[in-house]
Amino acid sequence: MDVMPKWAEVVLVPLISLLLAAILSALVILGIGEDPVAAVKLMVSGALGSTYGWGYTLYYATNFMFTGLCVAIAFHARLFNIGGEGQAMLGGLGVALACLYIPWPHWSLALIGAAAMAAVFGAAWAAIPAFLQAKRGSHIVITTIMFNFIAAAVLNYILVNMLRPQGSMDPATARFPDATKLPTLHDILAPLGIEFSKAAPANISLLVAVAACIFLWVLIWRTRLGYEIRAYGHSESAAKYAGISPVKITMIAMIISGGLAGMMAINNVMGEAERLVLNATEGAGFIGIAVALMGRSHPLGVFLAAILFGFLYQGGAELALWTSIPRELIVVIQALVILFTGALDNMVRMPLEKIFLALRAARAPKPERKPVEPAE
Amino acid sequence: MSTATHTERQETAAPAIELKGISKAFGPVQANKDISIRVMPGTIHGIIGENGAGKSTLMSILYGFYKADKGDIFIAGKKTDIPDSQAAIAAGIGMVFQHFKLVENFTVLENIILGAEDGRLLKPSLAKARKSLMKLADDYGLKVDPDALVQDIGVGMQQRVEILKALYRQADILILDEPTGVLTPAEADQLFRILGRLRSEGKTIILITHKLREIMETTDTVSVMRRGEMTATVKTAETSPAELAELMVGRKVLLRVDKKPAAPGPVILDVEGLRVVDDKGVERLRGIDLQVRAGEILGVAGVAGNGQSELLEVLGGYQTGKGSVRVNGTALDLTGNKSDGQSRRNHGIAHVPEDRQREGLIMEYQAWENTAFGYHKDPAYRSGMLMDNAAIKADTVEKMERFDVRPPNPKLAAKNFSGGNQQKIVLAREIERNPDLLLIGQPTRGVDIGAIEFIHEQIVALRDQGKAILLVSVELEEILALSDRVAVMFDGQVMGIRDASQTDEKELGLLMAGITDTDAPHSIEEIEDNLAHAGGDPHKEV
Amino acid sequence: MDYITLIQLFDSTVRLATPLLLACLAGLFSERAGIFDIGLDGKMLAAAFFSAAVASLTGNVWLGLLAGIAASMALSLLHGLASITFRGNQLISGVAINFLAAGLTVLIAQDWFQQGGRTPSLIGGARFNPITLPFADDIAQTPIIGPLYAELISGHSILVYLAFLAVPATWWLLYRTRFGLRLRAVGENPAAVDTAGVSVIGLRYAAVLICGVLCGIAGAYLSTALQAGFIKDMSAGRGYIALAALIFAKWRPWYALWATLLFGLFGALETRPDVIEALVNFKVQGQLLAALPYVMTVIILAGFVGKAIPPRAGGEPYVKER
Amino acid sequence: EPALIFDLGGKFDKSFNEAAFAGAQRWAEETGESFREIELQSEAQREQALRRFAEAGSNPIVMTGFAFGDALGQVAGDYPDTDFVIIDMVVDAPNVRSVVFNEHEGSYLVGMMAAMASESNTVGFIGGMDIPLIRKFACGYAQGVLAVNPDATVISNMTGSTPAAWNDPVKGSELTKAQISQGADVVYAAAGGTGVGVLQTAADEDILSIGVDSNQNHLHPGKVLTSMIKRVDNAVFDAMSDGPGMEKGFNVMGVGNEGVGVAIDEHNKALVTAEMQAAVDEAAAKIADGSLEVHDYMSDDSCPSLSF
Ligand SMILES: Nc1ncnc2c1ncn2[C@@H]1O[C@H](COP(=O)(O)OP(=O)(O)OP(=O)(O)O)[C@@H](O)[C@H]1O
Ligand SMILES: Nc1ncnc2c1ncn2[C@@H]1O[C@H](COP(=O)(O)OP(=O)(O)OP(=O)(O)O)[C@@H](O)[C@H]1O
Ligand SMILES: [Mg+2]
Ligand SMILES: [Mg+2]
Repeated sequence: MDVMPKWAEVVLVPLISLLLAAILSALVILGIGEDPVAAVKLMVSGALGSTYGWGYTLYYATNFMFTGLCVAIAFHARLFNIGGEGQAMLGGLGVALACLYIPWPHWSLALIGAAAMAAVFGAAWAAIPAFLQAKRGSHIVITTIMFNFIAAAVLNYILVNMLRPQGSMDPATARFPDATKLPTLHDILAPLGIEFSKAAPANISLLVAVAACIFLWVLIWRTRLGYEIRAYGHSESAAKYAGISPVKITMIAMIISGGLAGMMAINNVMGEAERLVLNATEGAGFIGIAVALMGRSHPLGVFLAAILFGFLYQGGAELALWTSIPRELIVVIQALVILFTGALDNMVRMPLEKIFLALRAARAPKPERKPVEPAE
Repeated sequence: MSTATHTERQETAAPAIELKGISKAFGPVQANKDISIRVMPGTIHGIIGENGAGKSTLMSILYGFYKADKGDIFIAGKKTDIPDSQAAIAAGIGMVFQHFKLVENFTVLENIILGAEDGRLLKPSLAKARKSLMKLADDYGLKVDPDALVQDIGVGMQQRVEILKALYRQADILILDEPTGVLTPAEADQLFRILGRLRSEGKTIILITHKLREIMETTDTVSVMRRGEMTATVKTAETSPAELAELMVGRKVLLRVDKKPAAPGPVILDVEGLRVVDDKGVERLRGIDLQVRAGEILGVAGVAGNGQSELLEVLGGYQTGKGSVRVNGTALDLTGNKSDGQSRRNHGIAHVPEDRQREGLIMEYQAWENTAFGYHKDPAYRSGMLMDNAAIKADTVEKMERFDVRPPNPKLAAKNFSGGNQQKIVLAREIERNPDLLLIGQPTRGVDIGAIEFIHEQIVALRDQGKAILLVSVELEEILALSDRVAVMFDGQVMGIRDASQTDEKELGLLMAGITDTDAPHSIEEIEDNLAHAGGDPHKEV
Repeated sequence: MDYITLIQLFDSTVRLATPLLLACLAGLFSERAGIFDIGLDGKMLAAAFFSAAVASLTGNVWLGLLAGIAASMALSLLHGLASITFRGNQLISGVAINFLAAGLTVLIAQDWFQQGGRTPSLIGGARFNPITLPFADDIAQTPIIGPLYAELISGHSILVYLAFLAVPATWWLLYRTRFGLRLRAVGENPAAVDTAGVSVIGLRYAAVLICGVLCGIAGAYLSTALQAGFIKDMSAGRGYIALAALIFAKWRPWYALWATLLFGLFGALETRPDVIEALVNFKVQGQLLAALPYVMTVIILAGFVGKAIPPRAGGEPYVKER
Repeated sequence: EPALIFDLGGKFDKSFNEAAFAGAQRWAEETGESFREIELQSEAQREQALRRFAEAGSNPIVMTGFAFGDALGQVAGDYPDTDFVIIDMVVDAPNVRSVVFNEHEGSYLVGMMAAMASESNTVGFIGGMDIPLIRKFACGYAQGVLAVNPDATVISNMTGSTPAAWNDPVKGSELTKAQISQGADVVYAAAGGTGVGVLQTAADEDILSIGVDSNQNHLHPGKVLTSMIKRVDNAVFDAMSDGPGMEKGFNVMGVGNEGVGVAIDEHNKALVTAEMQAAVDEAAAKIADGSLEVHDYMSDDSCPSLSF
């Protein structure tokens, strides 16, 4: 039985939480002697005020959608996959191999091929911890942390010793061939007569990410597999009763999870950098945890949280460009947003619930209503 | 506890407890509405009411677990503020909750002293508690092993620990919330002997139960609650079960199962030499042979932990076993990859598990999602690659109506239904599948009498349609009321199979203790000893 | 590998294990009380900064230590506020704390010292210096036990001894005192504690604050004992490794010691490719070497450590009324 | 108004970003003018920052780090009227000035000093991450050591393979101690913030250390043998001073034109013997006139004196 109407829960609570985060951020900005109003203006106009800003915001959001979905699907099976970072790194390797060694005739085929490779590599990297958890009882949180470090070492080795073009200073692969160049939002929207900034890196991967959100929503809420994954996540004992195999669900959920993390690489590696560089993931795997938690593991929530983080990244970049505010301030703002919307949400919800209860009582003067059917 | 204190109290004759105008709401749910009640010292006061009537809430308020929105509490005539359990304990109140509040991986002794330690160091506290425990054990016959881990002892023992906890804190007022829901008849009898003992010492006891027989046999007065309100308080001697049932449910209730003699058909389930070894390597089933025919109910009786759960699990497909199990003549896979719940369902087996909250339902799932649970691969629930949620919801609405699930809202999460209605959701799901064989464990545990009546009717109706039913229950009364034949399990084996009409509680009770020569006389000690040495893992059945 | 090398290796193990051990015990207190804490890293980082900053400003490392502990406890309180009082998601709160510490330390450092997010180098009394235990110099030449005592046991900063003493102290507190009994109970079944008349909230706050104290010491150890000042992100993910060690240790104090020593040993081995090469008889490639501690952890976890069962009420806020 | 873009390490990386910042500040102080700057947070911002500054009219735009090579290659053509200066990388475009440093030459010189200062004939090298640039440092260093003492041992370690490797002074300390226990008595750190730990521990343990990029001799006077200075500050200062319309092309900053070299000042004067000074001067002269060629790891991805 809900105390609050759904709109209050879905809109009001996050909004007030964001507001609180903003107020505290403003205080921090004041604290380091800058003007918070100007800073917010700059962030908003820089991130959302132009197609250019949107192009960057959406580019970052695309990364976070993939990693957020990665964490979310695992959460549904009650698995805490901290390994999105490593899985995304391996996904990058998959994309690089696909783009460098297969002569693609057209970007669309390249996208499909590279996405498949990325997913396979990411999934493989998640499958090992999944297997160890399912069969050996190794705690997935530790193994995925360890696999992040191992992935970094593997990638470092491969980039420095194998894929780096001879004589190149950069521990990165060669540039991918032109045939693998993905259309940017500018290219996609131009035929529709929409002017979109040419410079921004947001590309067709955004659509793939949105498709992944929808795919995941369908998977989780509309398919038997999703039903089984959620059931397992809620209650392992009940899942066993229903004939749902814990090993199977653990493996499948983690493989999908790793595959999604891996697919992030089509955005940052194939779409933006067009080559694989060291540390291409830049912590997006960890941001994915925050995104999934804030989005309550719901694909729509992940989508919105990813956009919010994309906004913070791009807004923060604009701040860094035009003011002398240090980049660490952005980290602090992110922390406050995560804290207020994700962990201190009850601080907002509890008083709101009281208000709504009081309103309800006022509206129904006779509280003689039959109690709603009780729980045990 | 000096005798002077309670004689004094009896002389003053103030109620041991008086509640005045207690109200409590959980969000929009009004769990208690303006409740007043008096309980006299040295009496046992029963409280009955349907699931969700607010009994546990009221007692939790008295114990300081919840805070009342309104109302006053008087202890021994004095207005007492009980903001938390500490205050309740200080006021001499002890409570045994419906769901035990024990730390499973602590020892009995540690659980007893938790919160009632003397001083900052454990050692002296433990030594002192050990001594008092011995004394309490002697005084009341409450024997427990102080060094056993709570997770390793049976529910009966766990309950003893809870009672000892209260006595150790020198409680004068003891609240027991559905104490017998998980006890065997023998254990229940013992509990009531102890309660009688405590009453004779002047302690006041409040007993919540769904079992009218217990009310009639043990209480002095009884109060009835309905939908958050106290509807009546009567002297037990001046009432009858039928009257109480009516007060509770608001209509006449049939207290006996009304069934025709069975007309057994061919053998549906044929179990031969079934063995199960658990994860720890303990043999839980040691060669079970039994048969269930179409159109009959085979009741499986036994003290919790003697293999009944494993029997259901292996038949239900989520425990591996050795031996032979045939359903309609086809052998079931007991170990391989066809040994799972899905395959069992394909064989026409339906299963109402013993623990609806841990197994039968996903508590966070809505009713309609739970209706598909285990049958989510049914083609009827499918449209293309997706699940046909509309079809499932429609089906749920129908089932909810047929089984009188309240409220009939398919979008309400399972956890928001009362226990009885949760059980109805499971039953509806399994029975409506029209199975050849229905496995059913503890069908009425924690369910109020209105719902029990309904559930029993459904089970008998299914039998009358010619289905085979394997019923596992720790309630001998239920076993005897429903079954056509009764198999008694002890220590992983079937001690004997009796015709329900030819046996009684006494004979079954002895079989349950592993004693087959049921005609010879046996001492309580012998029975207890036997039970104690059975290789059961009673905890599993909690 | 000769004896002296072994001693050196273990010496390095002890140094590397110390911050992990402190953080691991910190996590142990918190998680044993039912509050998951992935914010160990952030607390360590904040403590590393504030201890170095205050030590540098006052010249007194003890004041620095106190400041570090205070900073870490402040973050603990924040975690408590979110996850105990407001029953928020403990994982999110931990993530937020890590971000907050990473950002704020540099911001404040820059504001106070203008040295690019660093504190000035600590000298003299602003640093914890190694302690030479009695007779260490006298018996250093004695074979076997001489080097053992003089090199391995003697010559660490006081915080190292404190960390190692914290193990039996934690064990004693947890298993031999009333507080410990209640703390363990509240992580397993808070309702049992509540109905026994003990405040769940009070216990959990106490646990979280102890966690803060220990993380504070861990952070101070990094910046004022191992190093002579703070630089940004200097915790370098050690909080996460401590968390892994905690699970590895199955939430038990003595196991925590062995687990962190093992991680320390892996770390020490990584700095000694020569030793590894002598053992395996071929040259170990650099990145493989870097991955070694993690690979070893996975192997040990999969091969030798059974299922780790966390405190049953862990991660869930205690809610009486829905 | 010129602009300066720092690499991901951030402007206070105790390394070349910091040196670049120092150069820009010196320019600002001397001219009284100001410059724009940004510390990147992500790879995607490279191109973004370049374009934004170019569009905002910043000129010249200076960037530090080889990682900008790719982005600048994309961007330079779009802003023909803007001058770009890239440090540590060569980008072939008409409006780009590429400044590269012969770190191997400077490292060679400090390697010579290390070998001469060492009494144990064992010296160490501690790098941040195992990337080609760091191998270039290590390789030059090892050549210098072996040139003075062919029997010397060079121990080389890398800190790690995640970005944390550049900011882990604790690990730096531990590596230093490990090298000391293997006999090293001079260590050379090319590891950003990790190097802080290396120099600190060397000072604590009473051995010598060698700083990198900027002059770090003052950090532990009398304990830092020298620093391999890489005059990124000069490169930035020059670029800003030259301003728009500067000379483009390929600038190699080596020992010959004082782009790299050893730092000798009051803090380490006592450590540098006349013999050392003479040897270094001689080698520097030979490198400058081409008679001594220090092998550059980048030329063939291999090192004759050290294996990785
Ligand atoms: N943010 C969220 N986090 C977790 N679960 C959610 C969230 N939003 C919705 N759900 C759950 O998702 C399931 C289905 O979601 P959906 O969006 O389909 O809602 P619905 O109103 O039930 O739609 P329909 O009636 O068409 O099935 C429900 O169990 C709902 O409780
Ligand atoms: N902690 C709680 N939060 C919210 N609602 C609650 C809580 N506890 C009980 N309720 C609601 O209060 C009402 C009364 O519940 P209570 O547990 O007191 O009933 P009961 O009479 O003990 O039922 P049963 O016979 O099933 O034990 C029910 O509607 C229940 O759903
Ligand atoms: Mg109940
Ligand atoms: Mg109840």
